[in-house]
Formats: sequence, structure tokens, C-alpha cells
Amino acid sequence: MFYREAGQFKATYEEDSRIFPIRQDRIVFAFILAFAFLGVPLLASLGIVSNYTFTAILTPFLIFSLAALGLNILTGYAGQLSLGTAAFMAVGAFASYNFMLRIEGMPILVAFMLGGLCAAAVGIVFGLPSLRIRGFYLAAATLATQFFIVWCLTKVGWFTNYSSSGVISAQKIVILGYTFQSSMSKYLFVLAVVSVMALLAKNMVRSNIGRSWMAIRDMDMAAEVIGFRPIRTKLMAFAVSSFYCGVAGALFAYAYLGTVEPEGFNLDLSFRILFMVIIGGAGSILGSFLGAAFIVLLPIYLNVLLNFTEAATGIDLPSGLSSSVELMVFGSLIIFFLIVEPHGLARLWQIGKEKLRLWPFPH
Amino acid sequence: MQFFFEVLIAGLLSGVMYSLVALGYVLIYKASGVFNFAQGAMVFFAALTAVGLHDLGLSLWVAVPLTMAVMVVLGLVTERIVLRPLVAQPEITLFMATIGLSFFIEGLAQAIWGANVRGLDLGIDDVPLEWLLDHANMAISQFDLIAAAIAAAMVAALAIFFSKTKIGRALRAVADDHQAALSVGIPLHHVWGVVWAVAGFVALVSGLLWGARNGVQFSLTFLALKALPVLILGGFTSVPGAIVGGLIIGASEKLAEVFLGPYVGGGIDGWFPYVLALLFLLVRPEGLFGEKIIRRI
Amino acid sequence: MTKRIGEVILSFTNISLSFGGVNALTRIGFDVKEHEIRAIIGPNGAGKSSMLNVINGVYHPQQGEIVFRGKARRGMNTYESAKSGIARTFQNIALFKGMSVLDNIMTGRNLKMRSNFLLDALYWGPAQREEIAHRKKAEEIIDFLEIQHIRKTPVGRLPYGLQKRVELGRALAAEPAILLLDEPMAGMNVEEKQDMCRFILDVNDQLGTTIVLIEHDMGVVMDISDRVVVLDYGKKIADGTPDEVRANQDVIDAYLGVAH
Amino acid sequence: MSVANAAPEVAGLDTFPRLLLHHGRTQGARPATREKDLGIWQTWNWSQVANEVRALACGLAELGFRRGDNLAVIGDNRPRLYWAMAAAQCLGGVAVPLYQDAVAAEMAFVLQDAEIGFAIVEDQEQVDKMLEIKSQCPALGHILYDDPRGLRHYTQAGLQSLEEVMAMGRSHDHNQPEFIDGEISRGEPGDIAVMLYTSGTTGKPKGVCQTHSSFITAAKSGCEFDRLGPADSILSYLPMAWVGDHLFSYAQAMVAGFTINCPESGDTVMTDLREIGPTYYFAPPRVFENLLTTVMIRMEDAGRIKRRMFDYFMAVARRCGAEVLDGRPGVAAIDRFLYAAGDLLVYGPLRNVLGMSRIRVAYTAGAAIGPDLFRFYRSIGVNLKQLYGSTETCAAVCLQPDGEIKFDSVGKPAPGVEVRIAENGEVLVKGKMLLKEYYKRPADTAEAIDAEGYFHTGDAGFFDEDGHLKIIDRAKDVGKTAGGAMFAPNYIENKLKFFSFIKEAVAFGHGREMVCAFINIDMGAVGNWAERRSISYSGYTDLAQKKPVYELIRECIEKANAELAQDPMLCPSQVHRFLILHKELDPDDDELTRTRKVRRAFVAEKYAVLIEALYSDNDSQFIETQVKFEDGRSGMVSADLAIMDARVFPAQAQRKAA
Repeated sequence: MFYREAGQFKATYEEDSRIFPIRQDRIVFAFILAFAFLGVPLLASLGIVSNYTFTAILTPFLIFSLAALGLNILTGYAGQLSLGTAAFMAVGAFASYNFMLRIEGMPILVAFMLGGLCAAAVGIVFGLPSLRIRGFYLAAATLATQFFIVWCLTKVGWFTNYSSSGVISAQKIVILGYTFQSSMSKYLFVLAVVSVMALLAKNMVRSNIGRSWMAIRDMDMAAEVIGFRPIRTKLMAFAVSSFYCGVAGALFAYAYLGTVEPEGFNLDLSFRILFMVIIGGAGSILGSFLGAAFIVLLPIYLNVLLNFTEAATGIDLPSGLSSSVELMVFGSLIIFFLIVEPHGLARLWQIGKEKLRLWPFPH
Repeated sequence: MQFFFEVLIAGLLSGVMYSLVALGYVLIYKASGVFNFAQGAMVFFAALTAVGLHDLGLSLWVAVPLTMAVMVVLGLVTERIVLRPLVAQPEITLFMATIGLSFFIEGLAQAIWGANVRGLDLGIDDVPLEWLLDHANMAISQFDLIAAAIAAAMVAALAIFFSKTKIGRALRAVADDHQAALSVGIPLHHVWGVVWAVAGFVALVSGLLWGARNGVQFSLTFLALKALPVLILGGFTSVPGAIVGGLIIGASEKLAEVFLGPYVGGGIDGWFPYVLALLFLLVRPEGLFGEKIIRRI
Repeated sequence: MTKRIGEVILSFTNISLSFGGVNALTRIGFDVKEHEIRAIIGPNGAGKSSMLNVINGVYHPQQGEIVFRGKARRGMNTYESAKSGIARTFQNIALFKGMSVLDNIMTGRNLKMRSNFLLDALYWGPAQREEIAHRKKAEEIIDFLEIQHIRKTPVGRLPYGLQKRVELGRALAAEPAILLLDEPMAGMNVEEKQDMCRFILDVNDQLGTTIVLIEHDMGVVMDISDRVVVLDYGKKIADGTPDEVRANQDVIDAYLGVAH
Repeated sequence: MSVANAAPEVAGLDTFPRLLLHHGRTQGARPATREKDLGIWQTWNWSQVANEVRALACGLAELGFRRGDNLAVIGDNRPRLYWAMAAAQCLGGVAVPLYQDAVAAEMAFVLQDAEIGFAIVEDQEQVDKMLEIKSQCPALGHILYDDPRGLRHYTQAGLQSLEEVMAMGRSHDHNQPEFIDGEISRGEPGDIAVMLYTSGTTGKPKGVCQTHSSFITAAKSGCEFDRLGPADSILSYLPMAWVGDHLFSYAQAMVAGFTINCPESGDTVMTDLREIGPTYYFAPPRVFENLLTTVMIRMEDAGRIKRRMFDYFMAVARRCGAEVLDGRPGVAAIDRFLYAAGDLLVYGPLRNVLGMSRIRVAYTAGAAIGPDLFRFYRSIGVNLKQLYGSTETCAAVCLQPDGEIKFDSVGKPAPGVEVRIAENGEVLVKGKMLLKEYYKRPADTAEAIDAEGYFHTGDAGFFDEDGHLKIIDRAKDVGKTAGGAMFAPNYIENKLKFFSFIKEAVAFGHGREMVCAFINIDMGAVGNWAERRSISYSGYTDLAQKKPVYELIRECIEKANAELAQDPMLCPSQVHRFLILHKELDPDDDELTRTRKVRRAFVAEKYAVLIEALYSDNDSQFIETQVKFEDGRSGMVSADLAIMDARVFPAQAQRKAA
């Protein structure tokens, strides 16, 4: 309906292979970016967006989006299920920590990069089984990663700089002398990183490397026959994916929690991120963000709901209830999406968009 | 030396229980090609329900059968609501669905019974068996022995159930080829129903045993994670595989923990089985007793 | 019109292949000349597909020798054979269901692509230029196969006949020296079969591609192929021009009672 | 439109090659031609086009194409084919576009008639046709093809790819650029630029010779009339051999310097139209009709709410859309608001999905367009207008000025065009855009253009009180009623046929005191209508004679009468009595031509009894007629046909707002 595409013809392949071929999309996206970068801080300065919003919603949302993006590359695009996302995040976080700790004057961004690279390396090592095994055999392998990594980080004191509790406290984020202290500045920092990495991911999935992943996912035998090397392709997916998760982990530690222990990156976190991918939409960059937003906001709304019902009915519900209800809702949502819309929110969005493009005709 | 045997036996004993849990998976996998990640959650749910009912004042003799009933219902419902709509979907999708299921069940259990740890007393105390202590000078918990005995009995029963009973045979047919099974008039959904019910039963028993040992708590759900390496080792479709695998994992895990652990700071039982299983996997992707996987174009 | 058939480009000498004792192929031997259309026919279970899989390295024969462009090769894997210029289609379509027609065809170009994933990630400079260069090639194939109208449709949504065409396109994108077609006309209606024939002939004629195709049904193949090998129960029972083969008694016997 | 978008006013631009070079110089960087090929819109700017044309011309010259030679151009709308026409004109030759879908035999006639020596064709298909008829056309020495696909093994002499010829030409042009400039400067506005063959419904096709000046004048007047300029763009998808396409896609594009866009193929026209979103559009009525039908069908399976909304706003549009578009006063504020809302929710999106959102001016011509159809497009904000013209007049006699749209007129004479009505009602035209002659047919030429230089269109029409021309009929069909009033059967029949219920109509009245008509009901439409009223019927004959059906038809006829009554000239032509035929008029029974035109003489004779009955006062008549069935067998159908009177209205001067 609002898509008025007549006259938006493509005279070059450059135009045709844009990320947003439709002008209206470009406008909307530009608006969203502008809002995220300028609008939100403005509102914050007007006191409309509270600190809480930054620390409890926006920043985690962005970080989880990045992690989900990482997992999506591996699971959604390359079709390799992984339950070890949190482990890769952990590697990223602790590696960055140690680089910062042990190398004098290490720039934070470089540390994050290196952290990501370490995660990538680990990813490759634990991706190796994927060459022999598939399906949930592989899932099992990644589970091993999950347990092993966390165990290592807990047991080997060196990683945590021998802190008795195993808890590390991340160094300050300082770039060119500016310290990202306030929750808002951290948000902007994360936003910048995530935007850039999302763009890079989008570019990858729309070029040869991305096609190789999807080929392996859809029909590995055929992919091999037309000349994609399974080994290379899969390991590349593991590496890139883990890199993204690693950076996400670093941000998780530095820009969100501040202090983390290895146990903070437990299996539950892995599952959470897997859920983001499933609900948001496997094989979709946008989906990673939608999924993250959904999973981040859901518990908040659930709590609001429960408190409301308590207030309304006067019965005070047992303390643990909200968390267990949360579990139940997550669980049933996963099942629901797997049954009803395996491609998740992203697909729903896409369908809606198609409807608008064809308006007033039916889809 | 005999300390080694102590550990070994203890390991084997817990191994038997792994086998038991693993069997729960094999059952469902054979019948419907699902790796039921929710098995662990079911164990937790079963145990919690039984104990919960018990704490409400019901005698175990009432609580357990009651729970049994609940588990059967739960199994049937799962089959109906979760798996039937997903039939013929890729294994991985089903797998993820069961992850969702496990979350749901865990949530449900806690929503009903609360999140705090409950003790369970089956009237068997966890003390070394004098006889062995006197004669072989080995400290083997009599609880472990009895638990293992029960588990072994269950395993045997299931093995027989598989090979001898009509439904068991039907089940094998289904496992081999859904279409064929249908064509010879085996009602798939009944079979699946039964299987899920049995799985529920297995879950209950193992839940009670483990619960009695370590207290009924959330950590029970990790049994699922223990069973995974067992299955990789034994093959997802093989009953003997599950049994042998369970024993191997149980034993090796204990041994590793006791003899390897100290050098690396302990707590390796979390991942050791996996690494073991994976190393094995690289050698023999189809597991100990699993059928060879042939990929066609 | 005149056809220039060249030298022998690919030859087999007593190839034997067996799965756990079951013999799929027994001492098969024949050759393929450059620029020709070579058909392998035979009743179901004659070992046609196995033969094709041997050619592009999916299966490795226990015995026998394969000589491709003068080089003997036994244990060549699928990747290497793709690299050496052998492309193929599959009997039951093996397209990448999640991707658009264009992307599927683009995947066929991957061996010709040089840029690495870092440049891809930046999608800038050489990476973009290369992407676009290959896009042009892909578009030419799309044009050649007359599938412009479905360019951006996910292949999953296409009717069977079109999917087969797209798969052909994906194979062509690799600009192969030898094109293996596994029952290209299986399950098509008459019209679709005619189209497919036209395309196969055009490919062979315009691009000079050598084509090895296997068919279960004799009909169409006889009209378009230069030479035909007939397999039955993993043995070669005839080899020659369509007419020779048609006349061959063994072939007639083999096909007796086989529906087509 | 802004001044930037005004047709160039430079002296000496009196031939197409000069116009082309001028654009190449003055707006070389602007897009001239686009073609959807290999997935994108390949674009050539004016200087590129100019060079391509030079190359092509030089190539042709090298092959021996000389001043005055005729160049056949055959194929779908392809840039190179358009350029070929220009190239021929550069060399003082004549472009002869042919209908690409004609069979070889039909082409043979034209090739012989025009002594074609050079043919530039699109692809293998056309090449095959040429080769097939080469023996019959000895002159045909060179066949140049655009698309080499499938032609690799063709070895025939004289067969060459356009590519080679242009390469040849490029080097030639490079070596002696003055050659082509010289050729162009030798061109005269009076030279014949193009020869369009009139699809001969009567007799063999005739080559209509049009000079540069005639087409340029025609184009100029059109461009000025609608303020067309370089910023405009058009989709060229109609046969190049048709005068309409030549005027819009070639002549006007050259004059105004706007962009032409060639679709990827015949079956992608709709998508291509949507992608390009032209500002200027031309289509014969049937195209608009098909579009409307598809819209309605697609809306059928829309959700209930959406359909409700659609219908509601369509009603609003019918009420005030056209007025809003013409910016006429007297539209209620509420209606304006509703229309704005509708534009946001329905019209805008609809225009968009049809690819018409950027259209400033759209024309239709070639046949009578139904008022409802016409009104639909105008009411959703598409500035659709009618024009009147023919091959002989460069399709530029009358146009409807913006804001003065009447559904049943073809508008006012174009600037510089003189239109007169002969006493027999025939429309006579004079102006620079007239044909020079019929190729090698002096007799026909003399017959068509009279001593005072008026061209006899063969159409009958008249000017209404505000000077709009109304075309009513072929002149030869127009008769007089006994009362002496003009009687134009086709006009009446068309009016009737615009009702969906009426498939065919035959009006009688020549030499009679009143007008009566035969009606064929439209089986589909009336059938549905009957089912909705649960009227059961066995077949056509049965349904045709149902009382309610007669009533239905009578209402239609009376509506038509009411409209006729508004016009003093036509008021006497109101239908007094009618009957519904017991069988459908059928080409197999020689009642219609193959192009479904009524053979009135034959019908009149065959159904004489019925006519008599109409003019008697009995209200039914028995008839028995022979019919041929599909399988060729023939049988008899007989029926008692009811005859019914229709209300007629007194003449009235004032018109109700259209």
C-alpha cells in the first residue's frame, strides 16, 4: 500500500543488487538508524528514555542480536545446529579480558577483534567434527564445547587472572581517551559495533561465501558436486559465526554486565540465543534482531503481566512463578513457531511486506 | 588396586542408571526418529511430582502410581500436540522442538511444585554394604547396588518388551520403516503413544532413584545431557548399545574423575563423557551398534 | 548443419563397481568424444546412475581405469572433477530450495570466483566487480534457458519442469567441458520434453559442450544423441549409433516388457 | 511541466536524422533508449544512439543501400530496429516496418510491392520467414539480424548479423565521418521517411508514404499539445508497423527527445510497465479493457473487508473522480476528502500496481472505447484521453484537450489541422501531416485526396456545439431515415454493445420512419444475471426469449436512447422497437466477418421476415433458420420471437454532466 514501486527500475546490476532495492525500504531503514543513533539519545536527554531502558533493554537487545546473528550464520545459513553459542561468547569475553589485562596499552577495539579471533579459532577446532557428523550428533559435539570451555575457564585460574571467585571485572571501555561510562554512551558504542558487523554479515550472506553456506545447508551433496568444498565452507561458517559470538561475548562482559564469571555463559544462555534464532527466523539477518528483541522483552512483559494480575486479583503468586512461567512460555513459543512458522518472525514480516506491495490486490 | 575396583564398580552401578535413562531415548528415537531432549525434564517432572504428592501426605504406594498416570498422560499429550504436527520434519527440527518441550516441562514442574530442592527417602540408606566391606574390603554403597538392581531389572524388562511383545515388534517395524509399518496396518499413533508412555515410566523410575540419591532438584534435568554421550557411543537405535554405552560412560567417567580429575582440578565428569564419545564418533560415526549410515544422492 | 565431433575426451576401460558384494557395474568400457551427445540408456537398475556417479567421482570403482583428457584418474573426488570441468544434474532434482533461481545459478559460478570472504564482507571494489561480472554470466544463462520471468523466485515454488531447467542452468554456469545429465526428461510432459531437448541441443551446438546423458526411456534420446551405450544389469550390452542400437537384438530383449 | 521539459525549438530540425544529431549534441547524456535485457534496463543515451545510428547507416551504405531504397524492419520493439529506421533515413532511404506476427506469405506481398532489397530483422524466427520467401522476392539481397541465437549454422548468402554490419560501419564512419554528415545534409523534409502498410481489411494492403515533415509536424503538434519533453518516457510495446507506435515511439520521441523503453518480451509487458512507470502511455481500448478485467478478477478473491473498501471507494471515484482530475469546480468538500482518502488507500496503490502512477498523459484510439471503461481510468486519476487519426494522417487529426474530456467525442482538431464535414457527413482532413501518396497507386491517391487537398477519411462524424468531433460510423454505412435525419447504425450498435449484457446489435432505419434493432444477448453476462435471479433456462434460444431478459435489455436500450436524445443530431436515431435473436450471429453462418463485423446486407436479407415484423405492429414473429454447428453439420432452429417497444425521449438541449 505504501510501496509505490512503479518507476523504480534498475539500470545497472549495482542498483539491482543493493541491500534494499526498494526506495521505500531505504527511507524507512535510514529513519530507523537515525532514530537509534540520534533520536534515542535525544529522548534520553529529555528524560523520556530512562537509564533502565538502556541497561535492561536496549544494550542487551543489541548484544543478543549480535550473538543471534552469529548463531544464525552457522545454523540458519549453513544449517549446522550449535548448542555452544555461550561458550564462544565466553571465549570472546575472557580472551579480550586477558588481552587488555596482559598487553600494555592494548586498544579495546583491537582486544575485541582478537577476542573474536580466539573464538573463531576455538570454533574451527570444535567445528571439525561437523565434517564427519551431522544433525544432533553435531549438536552433541557443540554441547561438549559448551561444557568443556566453561569448565576450562573455571578450572584454569590463568584465564580469570586467579580471581578467587572466578569472577572477572571488565576494564573500562576507552577509545581515543574517551571513556564510555554512562549507560547511554555504552549503548551507542554497542550500537555502532553491531551496525557495522550486521552490515558485514549481510554482505557475506549475499555474496559467494553466503551462497556456499546455503548450498551446504540445502543440499550438501549437490553443493560438493558443483565445487563447494564442504570442509572449507563449514569451517568458515564456524569461524565467522564464532567470531560474531566472540565479539558479542566481549560486549556482553564489557558493555552490559561489567563483571562476569564463566558460569554466566552457561548452557541456558546458549539455548536462549538458539531460541532467538528460531523465533526470529533462521536464515535471516533481520530475524536475528527481531528474535533478540522478542526474547529480551518477553520476560519484562511477563513480569508486568504477573504483577498486574497479582494487583488485580489480590492473590500474591509464589515468588518463583514468573521465572517458571517464563520457561513455559519460551518452551511453548518454540514449539509453536517450529510447527506454525518455521521461518519465524522474519517470514511473517516478509509476508506482510508482500501484502503491502501488492495492495490492493490480495497476496 | 581394589580401590580401583571400588571406583570401577561404583561407576558401573551409576552406569546402569545411565543405561536406564538412555533407554528412554532409544525407545522414542526408534519409534519416531526423535531425539527427545525433554527426557531429562521428564525425569525431573516425574520425580518432583512423586515427591510432591508424597509431601502432600500420600504414601509412596499411592503417589508413585498416580505419578505414573500423570506421566502417561503427559507422554500422550506430547505425542499428540508436539510430534504429530511435526511428523516428517527434519530430525533437527524435532530435536529443537523437544528442547522447547523440555523448557515447558521444567517450567510446568516448578510452577506446580515450586523451585526448591526436596528430599526423597525410599527407605534405603546410602551406606557401604557390610558384607563386601568385611569380605572384599570394598566400600560399595548398598543404595547404589539396589538402585542398580532395580535399573537392571527395568533394562531387562524393556529389552524383553522390545524383542518379545507384540507392541515391541510393531515398534521395531515402525523404527525400520514408517510406510511399511503403516501398510501392514500398524497404527503409528498408537505405537507412538505407547512409546511415550513407556518413556514416561522410565523417566519416573530413574527420577525416583536419582532423586533419592541426590535429592529431587533441577539438576536432574542434566541427566539428559549425561545420556547424550551414552547414545552417541551406543548408537541411537540400539538397545544393547544403550546398555553397554551406559556402563562404559559410567565407569570411564568415574575413573576419569578419580584418577584424572585431581591433576586438572576435578569436575571433568561434565564434559569427559562427551569428549570420549566424540573421539569415538570420529572413528565410528554410527556408534557401537548403530546401523551404518549410507548417503545416497 | 554440420557438427564437428572431436577427439576422445573421456574413456573407461573395464570399470567395476560393487556395493557390499552387489555388483552395480561389471567391466564397463566405452568412450566419449568431444562435442558429442553421448547417451547411456538401459532399464531401471541397469546401473546408469552408478556410471554417472563414477564419472564425477561420487563413487570410486573397485577396478578399471578412467582417462579424462589423457590423464588417468581413479580416486578423483567430486570437488576435483568439478574443478576439472565436469558438471552434472541429478535425477531427482537437487537444487538449493532456499535460494532464488538467480542465486542457484550463481552458485554454479563459484569455482570461477576469486574473491575471499573478507572482500565479500566489505562487498566493495574487486568483490563487487567480480560479483557483477558473474551476475552477467548468470543472466546470459537465464536468457539462454528463457527463464527471465522467474529470475527472483525461490526455486522451491517452481513447477517440476522449470526446476529441471534451472538445474541445467546451474550446471551450465560452471561452463563445463563435459555435462552429465541424469534423466533430464524424467517425469516431464511432452511439451516440456521437447523444450528440454531443444535446450540440450542448443547447449551442445552453441556452447560446444560435450554431453553425457542417461535416460530410462529410449524414445527421445535416440533422436538427439550421437552415440548410445546400453547397459543392463550393470553390463554393457550395446554401443553405437542410435540406429545400430535400435537394431541390436539384446537391446530389444532387454527392453521387452519395459514400459516407455 | 517545467520549461526544462519542453520540446526543442530549433530551426532546421526538419528531418529525423537532424533531430537525432541535435539531441546527440544538446542532451547527449540523457537516456534515449532503454531495453530490459539480461535482467536490467540497458540504457543508451542520445549521443550513443546517434553514434549507433551513424554506424548502422554507414554499414548499410557499405552494403550498397542507396538514397530512395526501402528498408524492411521486422521484429518486436527492439532498440536496434528503431535505430535501423533512423539509419535508413540518414541515407535518404525509407523505413518500411512490417507486422512481425504476419506469416511469410503476407510479408512476401509487401516485400515485392516495396521492392525491398534490405531487411533488418529481429531473430531466427524472422530470418526463417525471409529465407522462405526469398525466392519470390528476387530483390531481397541482404538480411541482417539482431539476435544471432540459433543462426550460427546459417550459411545463406546475404545473411549477416547487425553486429558485423555496424562494426563495418564504425570503421567506415571513423575513416570518413563527413560521408554520413553529407548524406544527412542532403536529406529534404519533403523526402519520404517511412512507409506504413495499412492492414488491408479491404483488398491488398497499401503502402502509405509519409514524409519527414508530415510526421514531424504531427509529432510536434502532439508534443506541444501535451507539453511533452525530454523528461518524459514511454513504453514501446505496440507493433512497430502500426502508425500509433511510429508516432509515439519514434516521431514524438525524436521531436521531444524523450526516452523510449522496450520491454523484455511480449509476456513481460505488464511487469516491465510497472518497473518503468512511464509518464506517457498509449494503448488500444482492448488493452485497457483486459487490464480492468484482471483488476476486477484479482479483487474477487480479496478479503471481504478489503473488497468492501475497494467497492466503496470505487463508488466515490465514479461519483467525483473524473471531476477532481479535471479540476472542475462544484465537487463537494466531503467528496474531495473521501477522494483523497481513496487515493491513499485504493487509487494510488492501484495506479502503482498497474504501473500508471507516473502517467501524465495516456491516449487510446483505434476503436470506440466504452464510457464505463474510459470513466474508470479517469476516475482513479489516470489522465486517459482519446485521439482520432489514421495511417494516412499520422494518427493526428483530433485530440482531447486536458480538462475538456467527453466520453463520446474524440476531441478538437490538433493545431494546424483543418477538419471539414462533407454534406454526406464524411470527415475531411487537411494539413501538413497528410500522406504524400499511396506507394505506386496514383489512382488510390487521387481518390483519397480531392482537388482542394482534403483527405477523405471514410468516417462519418460531426462537430458538437463546443467544437468536439464525434465519429459515428463508416461513411458508407451512414444512411437517412424516412424523416431525413442522419442514421448511423454502427454508432447506435456500439452504444448498445457497451452494455455488458448485449453482445451484438444490428440497427435498421435507412429509409424507414423509425430505428429498430436486433439484439444478441451476451450469454455469460445474462446467464449469470439469470442464475442470480434463479431463472432457469435450457440454452441460448430459451434464455433469449425469457420475459425478464427482454425487460433487462429494454432498460439498456432505454438508457442508450436517453443518451442519444441529448444530441439533436442523433435524437431521431433512438431505438423504438427491438427483438432478441434466437441464435447468436456467427461467422460460420456468414452473418459476421471473421473480425466480427456485422454483414448487415446479408443479415437484413436473411432475416427479412423479422425486419418486417419489427416495422409491423405485431408483437411476436415465428422464424426458422439454418445453423452450422461446430462439427460442420447443419440443422434448423426455430422460435417465436417476441418484439418489444422501448421508450424514446424527446430531444433535449442541455446535457447532464458526464
